[in-house]
Amino acid sequence: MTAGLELSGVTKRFGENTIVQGIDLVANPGEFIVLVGASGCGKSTILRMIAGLETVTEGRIMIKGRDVTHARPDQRDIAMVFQSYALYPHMSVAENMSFALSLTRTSKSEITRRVAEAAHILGIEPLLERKPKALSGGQRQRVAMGRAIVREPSVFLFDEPLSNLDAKLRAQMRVELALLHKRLGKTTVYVTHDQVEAMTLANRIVILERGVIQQIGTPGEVFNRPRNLFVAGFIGSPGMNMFKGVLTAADVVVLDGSRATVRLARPVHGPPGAAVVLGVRPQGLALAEGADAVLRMQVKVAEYLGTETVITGALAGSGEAVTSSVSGDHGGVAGTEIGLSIDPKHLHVFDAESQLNLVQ
Amino acid sequence: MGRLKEKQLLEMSKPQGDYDLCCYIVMWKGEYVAKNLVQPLEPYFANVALADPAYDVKDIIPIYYENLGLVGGPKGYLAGPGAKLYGLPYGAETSVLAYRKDIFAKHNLAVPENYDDFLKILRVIKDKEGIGALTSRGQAGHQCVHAWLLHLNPLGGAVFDDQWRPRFNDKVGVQALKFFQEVVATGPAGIPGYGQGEANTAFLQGQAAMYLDSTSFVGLVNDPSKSKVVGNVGWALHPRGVKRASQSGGLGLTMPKNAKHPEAGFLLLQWLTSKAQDKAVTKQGGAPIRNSTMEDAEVVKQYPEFVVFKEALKYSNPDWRPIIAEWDEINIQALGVAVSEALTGKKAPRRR
Amino acid sequence: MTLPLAGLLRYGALSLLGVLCIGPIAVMVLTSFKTQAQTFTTGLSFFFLPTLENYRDVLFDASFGRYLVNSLIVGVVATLITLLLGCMAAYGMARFSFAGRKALAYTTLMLRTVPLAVIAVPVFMIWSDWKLTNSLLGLILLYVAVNLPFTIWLLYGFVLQVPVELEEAAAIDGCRPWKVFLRIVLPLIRPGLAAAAIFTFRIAWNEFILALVLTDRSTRTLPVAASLYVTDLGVEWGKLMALATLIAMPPLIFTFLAARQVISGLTAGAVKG
Amino acid sequence: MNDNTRTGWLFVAPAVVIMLVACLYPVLSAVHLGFYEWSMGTPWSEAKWAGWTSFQIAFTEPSVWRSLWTTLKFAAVSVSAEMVLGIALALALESNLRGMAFFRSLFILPMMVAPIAVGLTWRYMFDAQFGLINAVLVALGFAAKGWLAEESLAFAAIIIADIWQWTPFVFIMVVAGLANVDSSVLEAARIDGARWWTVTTRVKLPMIAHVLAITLVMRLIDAFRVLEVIYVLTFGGPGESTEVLSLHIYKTAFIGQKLGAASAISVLLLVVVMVLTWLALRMSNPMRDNEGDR
Repeated sequence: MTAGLELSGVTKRFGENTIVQGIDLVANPGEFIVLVGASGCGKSTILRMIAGLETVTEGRIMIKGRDVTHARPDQRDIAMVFQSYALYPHMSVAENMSFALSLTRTSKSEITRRVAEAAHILGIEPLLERKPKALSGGQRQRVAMGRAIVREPSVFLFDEPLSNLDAKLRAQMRVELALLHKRLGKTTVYVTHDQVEAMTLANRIVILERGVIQQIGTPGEVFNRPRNLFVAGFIGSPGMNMFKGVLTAADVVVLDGSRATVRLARPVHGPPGAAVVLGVRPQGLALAEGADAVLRMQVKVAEYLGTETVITGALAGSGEAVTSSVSGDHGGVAGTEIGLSIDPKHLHVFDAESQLNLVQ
Repeated sequence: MGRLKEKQLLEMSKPQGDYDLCCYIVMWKGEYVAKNLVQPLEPYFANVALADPAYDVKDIIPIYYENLGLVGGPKGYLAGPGAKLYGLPYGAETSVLAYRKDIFAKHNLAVPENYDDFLKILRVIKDKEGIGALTSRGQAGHQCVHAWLLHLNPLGGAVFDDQWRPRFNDKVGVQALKFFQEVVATGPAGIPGYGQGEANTAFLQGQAAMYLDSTSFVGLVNDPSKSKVVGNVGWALHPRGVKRASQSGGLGLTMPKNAKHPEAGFLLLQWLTSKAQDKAVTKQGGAPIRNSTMEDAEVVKQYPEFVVFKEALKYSNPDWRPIIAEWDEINIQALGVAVSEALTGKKAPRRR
Repeated sequence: MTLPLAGLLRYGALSLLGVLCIGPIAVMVLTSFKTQAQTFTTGLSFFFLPTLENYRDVLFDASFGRYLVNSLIVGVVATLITLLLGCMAAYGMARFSFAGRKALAYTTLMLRTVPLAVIAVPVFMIWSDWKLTNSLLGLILLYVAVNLPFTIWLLYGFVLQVPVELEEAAAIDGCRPWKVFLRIVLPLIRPGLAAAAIFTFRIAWNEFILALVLTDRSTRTLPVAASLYVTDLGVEWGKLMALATLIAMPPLIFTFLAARQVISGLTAGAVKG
Repeated sequence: MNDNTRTGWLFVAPAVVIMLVACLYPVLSAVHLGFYEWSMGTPWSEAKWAGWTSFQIAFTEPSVWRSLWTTLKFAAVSVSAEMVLGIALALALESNLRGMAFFRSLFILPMMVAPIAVGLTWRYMFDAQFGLINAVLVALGFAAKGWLAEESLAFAAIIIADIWQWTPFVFIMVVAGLANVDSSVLEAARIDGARWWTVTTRVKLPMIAHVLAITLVMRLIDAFRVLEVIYVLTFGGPGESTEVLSLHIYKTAFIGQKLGAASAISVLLLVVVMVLTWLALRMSNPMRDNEGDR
């Protein structure tokens, strides 16, 4: 089976600056790929290279088995939704949606049919005659998607399409996007810095830093088996706790500072005595007293979020920051000290030097 | 008018120009000939195929003929051995004094006969009637030099002496300038900014009792749509200084060297300056160039002042200004600035 | 917050300014309806029996029609060409990086400042050589050249304000650069085009020093005709003002109609700096 | 965004060709002509190579320096008056009054009037006998003046005409600049206890400094180029009191007919204007690079 989209060794350099370094990525037909990373990690540049808006310094891009590395954007069989939507202000919604088709001399009736269909899917039929200026943010977003849909491309490209919407609308559009993808079944590359979008929408997530892929995997994989410290810290909210320690045995870590001993669920691949970083998701730290309380923290803030409370504080002994997420209303008081137990299932051990996950 | 010349010079400097005939102001003739831009007319008059046998050259008022047409000769711009005809007058003029008969009668004043009376009457009119005595051109450049020359010549001065040494700043030059200053002081307000148009207007609108300008002014004075003083204007000779003299100048017609159709140009020139045409133009308010027109009974009946004008022509001086090639530059950029500055009081007139 | 009195004062001041701005224009227009005698009454005479005589004299002058047509041809054609070339160049300079782009930008800005008196003489020489004197084409070429720097400068600012994403979207939709320019950029910089059009037209229609040097009887434009009338008519203020009014009106009307665009065009470059 | 050199050049090429041929070439020719002695009305073949003499003569000629001085005086007086008036009016009237758009439409009209019409109209209004200005002066109890007949008054006259035509330009630029100032900054200043004068001088004006700079430079450049209005209004007189450099060049070329000398003086004017422009570009380059946008 031909891949929907294939990037091999794709590199982008501006003079001395390498923006994107040797990206290899194969998207299966119909797959929803999300590129995440902090701003400046090169995710947008990769997307723009796929779109043909940016030249490729090295490497090759294939769409449905066709080499499009040097093809013009319109010859790549792609459609793109921009962060700013990039709707043509001087054209009506219908004109915006049909612009690409009108350039390819598609018949009038075919254009009308496809625009109507896309408008129906997106529920924007009443807006067709309006100008973009007369639309709300959410409506513009839909029109931008409609413009992509009518082209019936092989690959959809999304460049942070939801970032200009308010939180509520963003959640709603996220669901709609997922449904839309299910319905159209097209290969999709989606760029975002929002890990919630990444986790909810993606078949596979690509995590980037400084133009290099850190990990590719399903949402479950990147959450539960982060390949390295960066991924572990990037994915999950609130972020993973990181404590410096030493591997004293294959399944024992002694933390620096607090001298607490943590027993792991399974032995890890590391020489005893190695400096490690112990990663614990906040969900893995529960309130405990007595012997179960492996760690003690000085509470600074307790944020009650309805179903859970996020407690932030400093680890006794080392002063390292700790975040714990406990269900219900904890009612924690700043300044008090509490004990925390560690759930071994949520433990990750990273080599302090290579930063790689030692659990795998 | 300055602009006309700029355009003409540009045109005539091209290998082939667009003008077959061009109109020039007397001051430019020396320069045009020196720059080899215009052609002598004799060959055309000698060409029987072109020349009209009835065309009477001798009938053209001789002063005008010399002043506007001849270049060469001992002095360069006057008649004499070597002088050649490069153009013919068309709209030529001489200076006369226009005055308001009603105002002069009201205060029982005599029309000034000489410069002493002239000087005295300026103040008298200003004081008694309360309007400007004498209107005059005065704008920087050609206009104020023109007005200053009007007084310089009768008072016995000249721009250059016989050895081409400048003498415009001698005692007489200063005297003429002082007279001019008195004209400004007693005249309608703003003379140092007056072009010919403004100077005319002041007299036509009744803001001044006298106007020492040219015969060509008569058409405007008698036009009721432009003149408030119709019927109240008398004409007299240019007052006598150390001698009786009057200006000569105006316009002429000439043929550019680079004319495309010189023959056609000559035929037009000949027709425009013919007797019949001269009379017709004069009756329309133009300025005559021919004695036959000046003496024509019909014309004199229409313009009784022609009697005075004919008298003025006797004293008309073709050597009013030195029409050498450099005259226009001296006129506008040297004298024109100096006289203007004297009028506005920036510099006092003094001998050098 | 604003007190009614302060508001009134502001309106009063604005109105006074308006009167001062319009005053001389009004004097020009009013005088053009006065007879020769009325122009010499007094400066403060605003009530008089208007006459159309001046306009009749000016409009039915044998050559006026020709001068008007010349002016229209020169003004309109020069404006159209300037706009076309100017917006192309502005787009090219704003959106493409190419060798010499910087030098070009500086040269363009420098040319914007050249006093016309400086080029009058050489232009006459060069145009004579190329047989372009006394032709409307020669004048049009010159007006295009002297207007291009300002037009490019003005439109450059407008092009920069077009979001790049729009052009990228169009490229994905299948537009080649030329089409992106025509279908997306041009419609979006229309206010800038309107402003540039008015500024260009204003120069091409009003200019008279170069036109004086480069035209003859048959190709003369209105301002040149007017400058010659100044001597021919002496101080027939009525006629002069009728002529001045006729010359001044077209740019004034366009400007007033498109005031918003003109102001945004005027201020865009500076304010967004 | 696009590093397609060829396409870029295709877009700019037509304009570049025309500007080179009909603007830059004449400018360079003017410099070239400065090295010749050539009189108008004579064919170019009679022009004589004169080396630097035209420049030497031009720069030692008192009238050149006088007209340069006149130009500087004109630019300094008119532009500073326009700036002060324009800024003051803009500050006093900037608030978002209803109908401001209408007034602004009125204010841009003067600068659109053909220079020849401006010159003629003001010449009529300054007429010593029949002009509106004197009529107003007399009505107010002052003496009538010979506006165009006295050196200082004529100079005042060309300044007044220029102020009339161009103060609205400054006004509009400053109002546009002020409209772009973030009002929360002004509110913050007011909360910090600054009064109107302090807000204006310490916050508002500094925040639109670049607008003021560009406006000033644009006005200065135009003031140095001024020709047509003065040509019609006074033609440089009386004396040489209003003869600005542009007009002096024109007269030297077309009346004095010294084309070489005129070109040499042109170079002087060109240098003055270019220096101004260079200063302007240092302050704010309107065609700044758009690189680094991404």
